[in-house]
Amino acid sequence: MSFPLLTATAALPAVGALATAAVPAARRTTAKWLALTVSLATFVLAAVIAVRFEPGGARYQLTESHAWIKDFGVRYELGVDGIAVALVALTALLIPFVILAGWHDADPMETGSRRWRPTQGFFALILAVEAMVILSFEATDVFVFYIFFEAMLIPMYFLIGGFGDRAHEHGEKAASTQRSYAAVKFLLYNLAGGLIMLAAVIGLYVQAGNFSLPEIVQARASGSLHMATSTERWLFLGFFFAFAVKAPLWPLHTWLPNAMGEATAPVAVLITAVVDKVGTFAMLRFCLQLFPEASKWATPVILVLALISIIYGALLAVGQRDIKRLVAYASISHFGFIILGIFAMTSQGQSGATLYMVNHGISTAALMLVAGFLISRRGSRLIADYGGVQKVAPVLAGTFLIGSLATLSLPGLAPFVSEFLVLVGTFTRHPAIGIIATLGIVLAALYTLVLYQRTMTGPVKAEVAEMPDLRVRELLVVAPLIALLIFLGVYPKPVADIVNPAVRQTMSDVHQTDPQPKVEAAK
Amino acid sequence: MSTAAVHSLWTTAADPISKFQAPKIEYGQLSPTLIVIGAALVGVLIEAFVPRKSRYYAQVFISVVALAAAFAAVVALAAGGYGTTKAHIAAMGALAVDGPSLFLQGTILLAGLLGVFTFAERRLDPEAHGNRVDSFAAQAASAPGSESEKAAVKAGFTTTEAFPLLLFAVGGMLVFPSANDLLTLFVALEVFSLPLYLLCALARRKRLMSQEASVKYFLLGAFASAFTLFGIALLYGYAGSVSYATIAQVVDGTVANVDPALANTMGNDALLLVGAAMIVMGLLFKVAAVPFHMWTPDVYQGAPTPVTGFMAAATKVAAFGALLRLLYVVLPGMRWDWRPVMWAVAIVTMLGGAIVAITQTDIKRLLAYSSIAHAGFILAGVIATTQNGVSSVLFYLAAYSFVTIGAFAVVTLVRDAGGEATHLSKWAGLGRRSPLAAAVFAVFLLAFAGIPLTSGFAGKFAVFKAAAEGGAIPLVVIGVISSAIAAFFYIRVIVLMFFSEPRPEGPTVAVPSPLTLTAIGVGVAVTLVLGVAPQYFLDLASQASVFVR
Amino acid sequence: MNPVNYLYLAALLFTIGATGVLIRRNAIVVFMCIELMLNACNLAFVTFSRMHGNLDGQIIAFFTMVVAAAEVVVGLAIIVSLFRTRHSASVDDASLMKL
Amino acid sequence: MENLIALLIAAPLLGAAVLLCGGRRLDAVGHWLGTLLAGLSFVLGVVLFTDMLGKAAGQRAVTQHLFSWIPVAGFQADVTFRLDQLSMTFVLLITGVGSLIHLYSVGYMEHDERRRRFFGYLNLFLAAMLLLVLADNYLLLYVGWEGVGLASYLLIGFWQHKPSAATAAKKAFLVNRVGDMGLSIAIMLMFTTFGTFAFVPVLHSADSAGEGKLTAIGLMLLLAACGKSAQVPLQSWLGDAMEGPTPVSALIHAATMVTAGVYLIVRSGAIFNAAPDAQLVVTVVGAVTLLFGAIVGCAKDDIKKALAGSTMSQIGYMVLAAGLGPIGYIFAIMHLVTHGFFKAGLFLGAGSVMHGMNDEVDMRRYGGLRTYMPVTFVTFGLGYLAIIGFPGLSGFFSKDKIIEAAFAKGGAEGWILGGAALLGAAITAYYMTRVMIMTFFGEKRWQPDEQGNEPHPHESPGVMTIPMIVLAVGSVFAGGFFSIGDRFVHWLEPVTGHAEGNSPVSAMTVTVATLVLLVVGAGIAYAQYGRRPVLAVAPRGSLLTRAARRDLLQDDFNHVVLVRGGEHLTRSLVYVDHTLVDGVVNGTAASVGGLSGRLRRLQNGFARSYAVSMFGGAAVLVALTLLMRAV
Repeated sequence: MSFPLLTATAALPAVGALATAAVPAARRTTAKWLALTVSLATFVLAAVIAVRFEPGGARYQLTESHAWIKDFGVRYELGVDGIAVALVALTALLIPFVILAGWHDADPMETGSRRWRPTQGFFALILAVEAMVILSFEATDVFVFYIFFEAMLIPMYFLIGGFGDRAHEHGEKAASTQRSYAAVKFLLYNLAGGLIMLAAVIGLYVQAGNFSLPEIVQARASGSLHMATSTERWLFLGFFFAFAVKAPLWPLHTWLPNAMGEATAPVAVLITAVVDKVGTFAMLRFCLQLFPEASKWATPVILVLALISIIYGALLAVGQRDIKRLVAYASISHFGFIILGIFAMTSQGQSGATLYMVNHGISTAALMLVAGFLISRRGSRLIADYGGVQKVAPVLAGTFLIGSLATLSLPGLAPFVSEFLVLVGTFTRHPAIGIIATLGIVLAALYTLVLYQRTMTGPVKAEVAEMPDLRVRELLVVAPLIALLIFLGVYPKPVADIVNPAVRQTMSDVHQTDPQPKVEAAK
Repeated sequence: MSTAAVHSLWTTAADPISKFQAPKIEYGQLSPTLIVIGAALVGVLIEAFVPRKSRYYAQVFISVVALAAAFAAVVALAAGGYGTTKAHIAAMGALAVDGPSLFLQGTILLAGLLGVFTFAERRLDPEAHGNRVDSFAAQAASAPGSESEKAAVKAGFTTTEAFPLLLFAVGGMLVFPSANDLLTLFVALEVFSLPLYLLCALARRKRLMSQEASVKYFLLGAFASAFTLFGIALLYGYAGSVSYATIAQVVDGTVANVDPALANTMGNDALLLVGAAMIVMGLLFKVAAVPFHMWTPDVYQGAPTPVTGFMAAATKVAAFGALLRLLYVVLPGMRWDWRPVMWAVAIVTMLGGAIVAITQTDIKRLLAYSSIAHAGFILAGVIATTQNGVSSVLFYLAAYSFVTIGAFAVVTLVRDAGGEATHLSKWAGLGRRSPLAAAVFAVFLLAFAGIPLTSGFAGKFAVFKAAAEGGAIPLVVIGVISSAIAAFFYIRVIVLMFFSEPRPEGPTVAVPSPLTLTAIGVGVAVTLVLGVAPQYFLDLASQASVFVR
Repeated sequence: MNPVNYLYLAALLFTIGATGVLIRRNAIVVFMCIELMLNACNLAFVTFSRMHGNLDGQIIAFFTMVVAAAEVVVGLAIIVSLFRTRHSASVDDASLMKL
Repeated sequence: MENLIALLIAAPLLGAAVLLCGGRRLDAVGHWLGTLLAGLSFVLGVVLFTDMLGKAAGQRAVTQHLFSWIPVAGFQADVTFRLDQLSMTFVLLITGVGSLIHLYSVGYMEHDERRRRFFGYLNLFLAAMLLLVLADNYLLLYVGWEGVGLASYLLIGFWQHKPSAATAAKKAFLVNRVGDMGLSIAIMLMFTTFGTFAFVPVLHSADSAGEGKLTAIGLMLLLAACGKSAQVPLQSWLGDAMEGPTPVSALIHAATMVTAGVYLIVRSGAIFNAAPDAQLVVTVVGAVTLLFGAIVGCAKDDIKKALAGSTMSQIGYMVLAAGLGPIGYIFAIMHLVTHGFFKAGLFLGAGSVMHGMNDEVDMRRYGGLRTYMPVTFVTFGLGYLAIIGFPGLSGFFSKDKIIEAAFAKGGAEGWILGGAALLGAAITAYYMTRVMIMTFFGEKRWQPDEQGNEPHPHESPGVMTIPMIVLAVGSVFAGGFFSIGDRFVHWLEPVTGHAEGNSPVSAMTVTVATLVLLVVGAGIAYAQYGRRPVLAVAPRGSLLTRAARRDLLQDDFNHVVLVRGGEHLTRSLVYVDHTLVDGVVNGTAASVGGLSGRLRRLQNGFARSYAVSMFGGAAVLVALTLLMRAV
């Protein structure tokens, strides 16, 4: 029984959350530093996982398994494959930046009772989310995954509904109503998805008698567990629905713009860069592995939906007047790419999709956090309220530009690698879809550059004339992310090497092989 | 005619009276019930002889001791194997001592104990004329606002009868799920109903509503029990006996000696079906299943909140226990007749409760409708007709009762000038005013909503799983849909508490005595423990899931 | 005479009682209707007891009477206190709580 | 030796990094640092060039493998550089002209407080452009391809406070993105066809793939080329791109970046050779563009826009040549190089003029400048003679060859293309003469501007004139140097291959015809602008003129169809998302709520109605139970 590394990685932030929440009301700064330290320590653990993980080795490594709820056939089973490692690392990496970026977002505005501790709550909730997300990445037991997949909604819900932008163009009253609407919408969408999934989870239990992913996959492969085609399809739909809400996939996406628009930028990053990844990750891990046949059956529809998400999200991003909502729709478009890559059923597509999850996390974090700094300065989310910022705050504008360029996946920056892999992977199997999806890169250029032009260039607006440039703390948030974007754009090999074996496994689970080139090229 | 003949016109020779043999009663195995009833009687005596000042303490003491002792007895019996191996039918076939009855009795006793704590709370209401007062009327007999009431308040009267009444109710509830013949069932039903009717009428504030609740509950309850009784009559007519075992045999057609009369009635299925339906209806009334639920919101709202909490928890447990035994022991033979009906009831109950709850504006009514919806979920487990079904229902009941008592206990804390502030609008911003109370209540709401890591989720999962294994997949789907609907209004309350601005004249959260704190604390603890590590209790439930017959 | 007729009578009485509950306003009358239903049950018990030739039904009838008596005690207490508050025994007046 | 290749790129990349991240403390020396690194890269280029000359023609191509870039199952993209004669030609052109323009910018941007950043961008551009021409696979080329796009975006929009500049920059990037789409699709097609997208394997096994596939690939590559090289239909951005500082126009939008399309086509020659249909389309695009650009050039009064039109047209020539296949490739590149010299020279001249005229760009406000800025006049004049193809100057050689090759394509196509090329030559002579006369001859027409300060035309400082002189030299002699003994042909033949076309008309006839048309064009221009005074305000002009002033309405078309249409589309989609997609969900919620409200009314507070429901319920229960038994 070696040291339970995976559990520790999740337990640390969980404990940290409790500790942070327990910090007395007056000691706000202590809570912040505590949370930051914990998140950094968690990152160290995640790094250890990444190091200890052997790409060539067993499919699930660092596994832990303990009896939990015998009657439900549930075991506390953890284990990571390459994909999980990448995403755990991403999560642990982003949280410190989220905390640092949200340093002042939760300083109490109104005086509640002396026991009212918004700041402590804010950071505790962030850590709680981290713990649950990490566990859902690590769980190899469907039930364990489901529990944390659902439970993470609650802290997220409080983060969205409880903490908004400092100043709001419609005033605080309207802001709080919009916030709680967004929060409720987020929760109900995802809860509905989760409950539908619950039915499927129960159905799976009735079929398989236990929840252990490896066992079920093995049993299905060996034929000892047979499912009727219709059953498998229903179960698949039950699972996929929940993940499609989370991801989000058109037409289940409408909660995302509200949530990201109303939440503070760090929380928005938490939603789109971390929490939503669980959805796409789960498609890759659970939908494909548990229900290979049904996945193939559903592929055409899903590909079309993903395609719609790509184009639709991009077009709506063009039409937005609110910076954060714009980023939200951009994310919808990107999630379309990820899902496209997953269900293209080619190793390029799936490796690309996994890389895409990581890169999209980083790039969106960069763009959204800078946007948050911008908004916190001017107190408005409306694009029209800005102009000429580049002249007064060149560094801010520069980082914002790099974030935008990453969003339009400029070659040399990380997202390009993943996006191109996804496109190639799709193209090799479905040329038409691949070509239409390529339109997305033009639209991406359109909405990002329009955003940059309207906010940063042109004559300086009076309201932004006094705007200060990035502070040290903010630079500390943005600079590493940008460095990472460039590094992973130039040298993605480390991540790719971790991911590839897992993808190969998944491909074999769904009995798929890459289409081979027509001509054997002269080497 | 001869004199003898004439004599014989108005007299006849009686048979010599045969020897009357005394019934054999296993006092040890009935000890929980006996203890509670005995304590109740003592309580009555206390009302008669103990001076007014010290009654309260005496009553609380007696009740707590009795309930604790009874619980200890239950544990002892269970440990003694009466739940599993030595399970048998006691008291000449009147009462079953087996797993389900012991499990449910234990649950009821704990619920009763927490109920006593909330009953005994005297820190919430401001002192009247220097006397600490609980949530019961000073003098139930005196009309609201009348001189006599004022006098009673001034004199510092309190209705300490509440405690014996609670004990009587608990006593009835203990018998109810273990009743093994229809007569005992009926008597137990009345024994625990009548005290509840009274308790509902005892509120200190808003007495009009309290009395109205009481009268509604009483009339409808009596109406329902009349139906039950008629059902019993028909079933008796069908089987010629009220003992579960015999009826079951007759239903299965495995009865040993069939005399012509029995053969005649056995042929008549209408008796069986109509009778069974009417009895079941009486029980569905108690568990507040649609369409027999309409008393629930009014009574829950009007009754004193501690009573509501106790009632909501314990009554459901007892009634579902009785329902399980009836369906699993008496009527398994006609499973194919009642399952579809129960399907229909479960569906309308789940959906009806969830949907109507959406537009509620009073927290107590909201919880009432939520309890209706939960009755629907539990019914889904009842329908499974498997051992898993039984154990899941037992588990769900245990989990649910603690959440309920805890939730209502929190409701008693939120007060303004007019007593408890139950209107939802007054709860706005509670999370800002007193985060702790709001957080605790949020935990209970999340448990009601069945969010993972709370007991509510474990219970819901167990029940749905059992139903699915029983082949009731559609029921499960409808169940998850209605729990999605239900989630909406639980979330609404949370939004209200945390995300909306507090009102200036909003209510405050009173600081309760350790009694209520215990009730709430136990509630939270059980909610989380059963949510995170339910295995032990699931084992308990599954061990206790075999009926003796 | 065929005992089944007594059953019909019992059913009839029960129905009359139930109808009374549904249509009468005065709480006392409603309550009496319920008592009527209980007694209908008693009649049924006794009849069945006669048909099956065992005494259970007649015993149960006694139990029912006791229970009914207890119900009267509780019921009247409640109804009277309601009457003293509202100076009316109409069930429909007691409708503060609704929706 | 080949390990130096990476340094070619590294030098300017380092410069860009240092200058952009360095902050204000570098303002003092930034421009010199940038120039230095550009020069260093040029020196390296020369070193490698000499080394290459040392080798036999066959062994000249060298590669340098840096590291594996994207390793995914079946998909191998490496960072590998390939330096052969073709890329070497570009390296020298890019670094050479680039260094000169760096030098020029030192003077030109002297008064701009953001000069450091300007040089950072210039270095970034050099790095990206070198990556483009040095990559040994299409994906890496794609990186450079978009990299230069980014640099051009940054530089066009360098004066961001001007909305026009910001818009132009965005437009340039977007139109290029459309082209890039073509390139990425081409790469995907290659991957599915050959399983790789590295030059050597793809090009060597090209003809073993089906012609259909190759045509598709070719057309996609052409689309990319159109975007980058401002060919019809994606030409609209080049005119607006003149918003950028003049050195940028000279380097990026005249000498180097816009010619990347030609490079791409020539580099992919093997594919086009096997796909004649694609080739035909290429030639047509080239021909159309050379006329289109020329016509636009005639109508513009803005000197830079006139030159931009001319650039478009000249690149049209190159594309036309490249479309002709082996007979044209080398001349395309040759014209590219010579054009690099004289067009850069012309732009720098124009910049020098603007520099002296308070950034006035309207030629109608010039006139008689030859006396005020002699050096500029001479260098510009030489560039002028070169571009119109005055015998002996470089333009003469390169353009002539292209026209011959066009005829050599043979058949009707040959005649049409050749005719177009000839006509183009005439128009070129016309509009360039027009520019020349309006700027340097006639009487001065400038007036004080709004602020009322009279421009005082003066010669530019040395840092600006020296590059102009060097380029002028190049534009005079390069052509001859290349052509004597077909040096250039032999130089490139190993890479591109070469074929002598048999033209229906003799080379002599072509040359004569060209010269005649040249004189005609120049004569007309002289008649119009030299004989009678030039109006200070543009006359309304003929319909064609007015259309040409508006880029032949092509922009308006874009605006109406794409921009307006797009706006309507997005606006309606936003509406749909809000009302339909969201509406369905909210509608469901609302309907459940309504149902709840209605059901709630059943709870009317009357105990008797409750009893009714119970009674009914009981009845239903009984009925159902009986029913169940019945069925």
